[in-house]
Amino acid sequence: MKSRNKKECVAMLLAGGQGTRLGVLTHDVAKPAVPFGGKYRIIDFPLSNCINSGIDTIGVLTQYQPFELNQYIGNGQPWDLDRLSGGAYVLPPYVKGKEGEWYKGTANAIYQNINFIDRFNPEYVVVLSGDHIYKMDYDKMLAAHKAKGADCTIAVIGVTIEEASRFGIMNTDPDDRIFEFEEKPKQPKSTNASMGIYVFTWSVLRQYLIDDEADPKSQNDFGKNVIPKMLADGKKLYAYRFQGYWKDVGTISSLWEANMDLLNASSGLNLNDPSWKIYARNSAEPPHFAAGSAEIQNSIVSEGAMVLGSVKRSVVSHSAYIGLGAIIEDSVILPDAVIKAGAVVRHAIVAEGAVIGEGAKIGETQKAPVKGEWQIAVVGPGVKIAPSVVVAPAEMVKEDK
Amino acid sequence: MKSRNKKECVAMLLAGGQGTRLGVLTHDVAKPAVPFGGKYRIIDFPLSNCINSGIDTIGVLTQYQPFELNQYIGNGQPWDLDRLSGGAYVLPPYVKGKEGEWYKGTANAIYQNINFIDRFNPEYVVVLSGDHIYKMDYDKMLAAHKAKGADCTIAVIGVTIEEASRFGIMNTDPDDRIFEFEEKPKQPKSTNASMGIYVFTWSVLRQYLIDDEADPKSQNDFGKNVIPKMLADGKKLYAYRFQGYWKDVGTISSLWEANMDLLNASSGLNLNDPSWKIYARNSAEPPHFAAGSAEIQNSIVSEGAMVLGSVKRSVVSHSAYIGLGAIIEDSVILPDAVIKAGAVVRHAIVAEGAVIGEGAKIGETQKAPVKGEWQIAVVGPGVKIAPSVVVAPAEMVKEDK
Amino acid sequence: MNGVMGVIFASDNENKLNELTIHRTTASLPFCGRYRLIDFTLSNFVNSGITQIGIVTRSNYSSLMDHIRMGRDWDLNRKNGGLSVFPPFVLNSSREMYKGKIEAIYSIQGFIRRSPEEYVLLSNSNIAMNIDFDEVMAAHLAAKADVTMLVHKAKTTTSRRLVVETQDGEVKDLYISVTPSSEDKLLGLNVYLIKKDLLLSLVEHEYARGHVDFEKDILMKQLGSIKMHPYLVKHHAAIVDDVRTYYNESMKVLDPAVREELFYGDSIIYTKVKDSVPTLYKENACVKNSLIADGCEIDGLVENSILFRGVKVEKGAEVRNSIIMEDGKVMENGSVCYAITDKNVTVTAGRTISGYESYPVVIVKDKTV
Amino acid sequence: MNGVMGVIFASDNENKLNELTIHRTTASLPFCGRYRLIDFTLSNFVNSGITQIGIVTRSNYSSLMDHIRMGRDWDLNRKNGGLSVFPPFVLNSSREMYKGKIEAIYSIQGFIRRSPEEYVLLSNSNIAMNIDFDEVMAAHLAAKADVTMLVHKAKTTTSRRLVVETQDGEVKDLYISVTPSSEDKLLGLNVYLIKKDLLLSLVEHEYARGHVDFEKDILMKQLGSIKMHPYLVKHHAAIVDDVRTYYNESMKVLDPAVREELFYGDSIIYTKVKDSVPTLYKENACVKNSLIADGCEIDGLVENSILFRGVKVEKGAEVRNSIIMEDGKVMENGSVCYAITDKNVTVTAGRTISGYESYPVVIVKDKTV
Repeated sequence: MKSRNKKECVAMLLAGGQGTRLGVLTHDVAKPAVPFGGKYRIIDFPLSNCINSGIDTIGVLTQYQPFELNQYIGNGQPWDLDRLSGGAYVLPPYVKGKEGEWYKGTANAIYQNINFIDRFNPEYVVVLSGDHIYKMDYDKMLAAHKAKGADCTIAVIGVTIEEASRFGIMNTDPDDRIFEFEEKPKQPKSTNASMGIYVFTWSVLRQYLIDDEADPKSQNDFGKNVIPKMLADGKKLYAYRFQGYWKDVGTISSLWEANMDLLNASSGLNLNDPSWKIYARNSAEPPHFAAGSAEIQNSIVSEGAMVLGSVKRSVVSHSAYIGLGAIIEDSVILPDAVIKAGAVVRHAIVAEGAVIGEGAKIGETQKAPVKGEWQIAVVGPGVKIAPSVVVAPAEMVKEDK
Repeated sequence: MKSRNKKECVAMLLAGGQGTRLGVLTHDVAKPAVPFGGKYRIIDFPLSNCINSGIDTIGVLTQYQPFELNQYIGNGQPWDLDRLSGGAYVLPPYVKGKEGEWYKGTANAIYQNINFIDRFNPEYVVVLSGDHIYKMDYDKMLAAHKAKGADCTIAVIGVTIEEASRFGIMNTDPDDRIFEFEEKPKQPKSTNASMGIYVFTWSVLRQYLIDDEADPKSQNDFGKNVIPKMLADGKKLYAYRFQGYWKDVGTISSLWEANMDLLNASSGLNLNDPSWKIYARNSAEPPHFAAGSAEIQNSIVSEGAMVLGSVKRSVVSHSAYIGLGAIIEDSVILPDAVIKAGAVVRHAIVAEGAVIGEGAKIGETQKAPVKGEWQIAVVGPGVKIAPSVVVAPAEMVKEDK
Repeated sequence: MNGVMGVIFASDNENKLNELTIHRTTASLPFCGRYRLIDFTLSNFVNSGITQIGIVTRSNYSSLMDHIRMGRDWDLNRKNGGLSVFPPFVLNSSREMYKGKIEAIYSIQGFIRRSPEEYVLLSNSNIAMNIDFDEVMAAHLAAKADVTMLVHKAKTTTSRRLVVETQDGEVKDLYISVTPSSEDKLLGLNVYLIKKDLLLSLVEHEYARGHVDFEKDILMKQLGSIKMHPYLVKHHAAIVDDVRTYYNESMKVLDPAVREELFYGDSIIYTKVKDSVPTLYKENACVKNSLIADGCEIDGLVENSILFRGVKVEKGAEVRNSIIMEDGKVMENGSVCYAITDKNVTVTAGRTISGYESYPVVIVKDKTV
Repeated sequence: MNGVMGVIFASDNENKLNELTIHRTTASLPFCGRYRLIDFTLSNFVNSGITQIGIVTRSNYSSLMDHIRMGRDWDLNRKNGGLSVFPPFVLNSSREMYKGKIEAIYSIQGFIRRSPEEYVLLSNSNIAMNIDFDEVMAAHLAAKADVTMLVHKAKTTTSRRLVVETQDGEVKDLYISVTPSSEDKLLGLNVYLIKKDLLLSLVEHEYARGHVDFEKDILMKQLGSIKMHPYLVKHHAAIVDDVRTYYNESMKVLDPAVREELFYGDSIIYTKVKDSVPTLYKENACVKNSLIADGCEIDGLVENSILFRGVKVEKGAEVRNSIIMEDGKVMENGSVCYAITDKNVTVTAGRTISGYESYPVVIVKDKTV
């Protein structure tokens, strides 16, 4: 008689720390809960990729107050993760022994949850990051892992040789076996950048995690410790080449760029794909309304929004309000934000529930955009900007102003 | 526009510590996960009471490794708790600030989860214990709380004056307003014992928890600190009188007794009640089988069990096996336990997956039972007892023998 | 509202909706860009705590089954209660379709009887409103009524409507009107709250005598013998019973005040979640006074219109005063005016569809013009 | 098995099950104390990763709808795929019931075509077995077959069975047998794996010519033109097609070896969870060689029998060689022998029901004897 809880593959999603590089956007929420693309949150991408790849058991490792993610994920229904066994579990570091400790590094985060993984007795564990926007079939990567008889398979994406020194680079033999891993090399030998997506044979990883934890000198990090150790031991590590859109949205400018990529068919980021839907918790709002005074071009607008003003090259999220005569350009307006009449918002991110007063001016209101020199202003969640106040380009507003 | 996450009432289930009085039964699992009554676990009772009372948002506070409870509760489907918003959340003490800390007391456990409760913006919070067997409509208690305009309502059950000194006793005026609370009084003034079930007006409790936490002398316990403080402040505390079966199953003998109460219609514990079903995660087993050699009387037997021997006055849980010629009397056989041919089990609890070897003798094998003098032997989860080994009455076996 | 169960009649008046209900019941008629009509009734029920719900179908109910699945999107996938869908047969094994509401109720009397609730809320599915049934119940109890019937103030038209005349807060007279009135009257919304036992005994009595029409054979006949209380719905309530009312009621939703009442009232209106992407406005988009669902791609002109999910309006195309249902496509320089195009209609490049405000043209499902 | 969708025919052969299928389809026939026949096929599908499943009903399908709800108990409440139940009409708006499997498949061709899967598994619902369809697919690919048909070794009886004659591992001949054989033959289990495109083109071709019988008009006709591979099911497989086989196949499950193969094989067999309490044995209980579901109360004698959920056997009552379905009641000193009592049958005090092994008596639902 077989075990009734067994899963072939469990995914562990490293939802990261407080995401300090995203500033006010992650002041109250974990990075994966940051809104994206009008109706999504970042975590919708790995969760949707998992279920679309046939993986229905996911541990979400978060350092942060788990309540927001707990509530957003809920019973997992929006992602079809409300399964009889399995589903999505939020796993903050919990108290054990005397007190418990923060996740010291990526490897330690998985180490602290060995018992969770063992309950499903999986053969493979997929380790994912919580701050990337991409669509990927992990099942194909798993198939490659099995076909090679690998201990670890690492997804890589081709970057330019100039970019390569900003990434972890995998140097491989012609069969894609990794013989060397270099973290941000000055003289990169190849352009295979690690995407932070790993498939491990669980029995192998499990032992490495235990050994790594026992090593007082280790930083308990996959890239810095576990992968180099496995390479040194002659384990079979393979690169899995990914083609397609992939972007780390760990900074304000990359988050803004990824939103802009949605407006541009040639960016490669196409979410309107029935064969690979990205799911999100639905806000139960009526369709959006474009008033008689609205002007909207080259933009995306989501449900429940109300547009009376002008919107160009921008993302207007669900339940946002753009008042009469307001001008929104090259900006991302997050859910429930209110832009009052006559306000001007350019090159900015206006966070959830922020209120921009009448006639206020947010961000670059003069110059035309020059690629690579964008400076994105950010108005934090719930922040109220008084009428006619000016927020400078690249300014990050934490408090009412 | 109203808040879409609001819940009128949220339940917080104090799933307790490691339940040391239950010995080996709680060595690997939290007390609420201990099996009961052939197919249930203790936590099925408060969870089922909640959903039957219309409360669909429940925080389960456990000190212990959360994985087993996490997996048992899963998406909440067996209890109809797989709701679009709300559901059952396992909340272990998590790391915050520098390190995080154990729940110091019952009040501190709720205190540490104020953010969780606030997310649902409830008017009332029901605080429950995780080690009681009973059926109760919390909605009626909530209605009484509202009708009295109470700050706190405490469920009480009538006990005999002799028993009263073992309980927290509520002394009330004729309107059921509590004027005094005595913990285990030597000279009880009344027989209203607290059942450990509280309804609080959340805004009131929230402030008391914050004040209690700030008090370095407090033990952060509801019974010892919060309730006496509320009484001293003249807050409106009312007793809610409960009629019906209620039993604390925090000890081996009370757990055994509660199981035996299922066999006795006059005990008042009737689970076969279509209007108040107790739900449990289903084991997906075929019906149980009574072989040609089976003798079963005055017992309950659950799905997937296989009975070849003799079972009297006992509870045989799902997927248990009772071999040819084995004799089971006045005992509780937990799921997946195997009693091999010719073994004798009397006045015992045989835990999950334990194996009793051929001809072994467990528990009281001589004397007839005398009420009040039962001595229950316990064989721990997964423990293997070799053929013909004798386990004495009241012995607790932790390891193979 | 633990004591109330709901019964929804999925099909009513559908003859008059002709082309729009060829492939579906009234209940599953698309409405307001992303909803089906039944979403309003289901959501009002769920938001008022009514979770034991039977839906009686009549015919063409595949699209309804597909829409509601087992109610997961309304949180109705429950162990106790939840949704029960009844096929359109009189009694279980027969193949005869039920003829009127009395027969429909009679055919599911077992379900009604077995349910633990004391009260039944009966509702047609051709109503869009946002209402708290807790208040209806409170009014019912306060009035010590036997039946509470929901009414609103409106003018009669040529549609068949139940006119409710009251005196001292009680129903004095009931009759059917098919002639337009110049002033507002109290018109029935076909929603009734009644005790289960009373309902079943009335239905049994009339059914045994061959009667099938709930309004005529029960309500009108019982005038004076049972106490009927009219409950006035003050917020917007839309009744859809023919193509003209469908068009007019849809267009009313372009008014922000009406939308406020329909969508931001007591109930959250749920619908089947389709996980569409947000709508993309392209270079040449020009959209005015329109309600636009997710998943659209717009590169043309849209004015005073409602676009359902997944609609494409190409460059140079124009959509005016129209309703374009799911996956509709207006190709380059195509033009649609005063029209209702059903799901998946394509207007090829340069073609024009044009009706009149008083007589909007309807293009049936899957057609290419 | 992401590339395979399933189609289950809920009704087949039900004429011969007479009293047992008056109120239900074959698919929802109670079996083995807590299951319905369709549980086995559904569970095998789900356990093999087949989650896009269409069920074609024919009539009396209320009990089936009630049983499967939206598939939550089988983990089939999914956004993509999951369960689709098709009403018994030919095409959408007609009221004609489909006549044979070809017509049934033709009537849901849209659903089959739209599903993203490449293969279709067709199955009747009158089969109880435990099988891993991954292995069937592997065999299908290895054999480069066009159709793989599941077969088992058994003797023919007077039941209508498809006999499969093979040569070199391929199907050589197919014919229907209704006469008992003395030796084992390969008999078809009415489960077929076939590419979607091939299935649809065969069905379209035959349906256009008025043919409706899948076995006769497609399989037998295509012998020699398409490659048919027999897949031998070695574990226990029960086919229920009349009252006698229902009784015999039920009794076989009292054998622990058969139970092992049916319930502890590759698939977990799921069913609708009813949250019954465990069974209570009272003072005078004496139960031998019987399969007892949860929720029973036994104070009498039960021998060589199967009790479904919620059955009561009172003091002095005797149940022998019988099948007592849900909520049956044998009152004091009542006696039941060689009988099948349908749901909610009461045998009043002192009454006796007795049939013969070769001809078990059937008591219809809700009867009091």
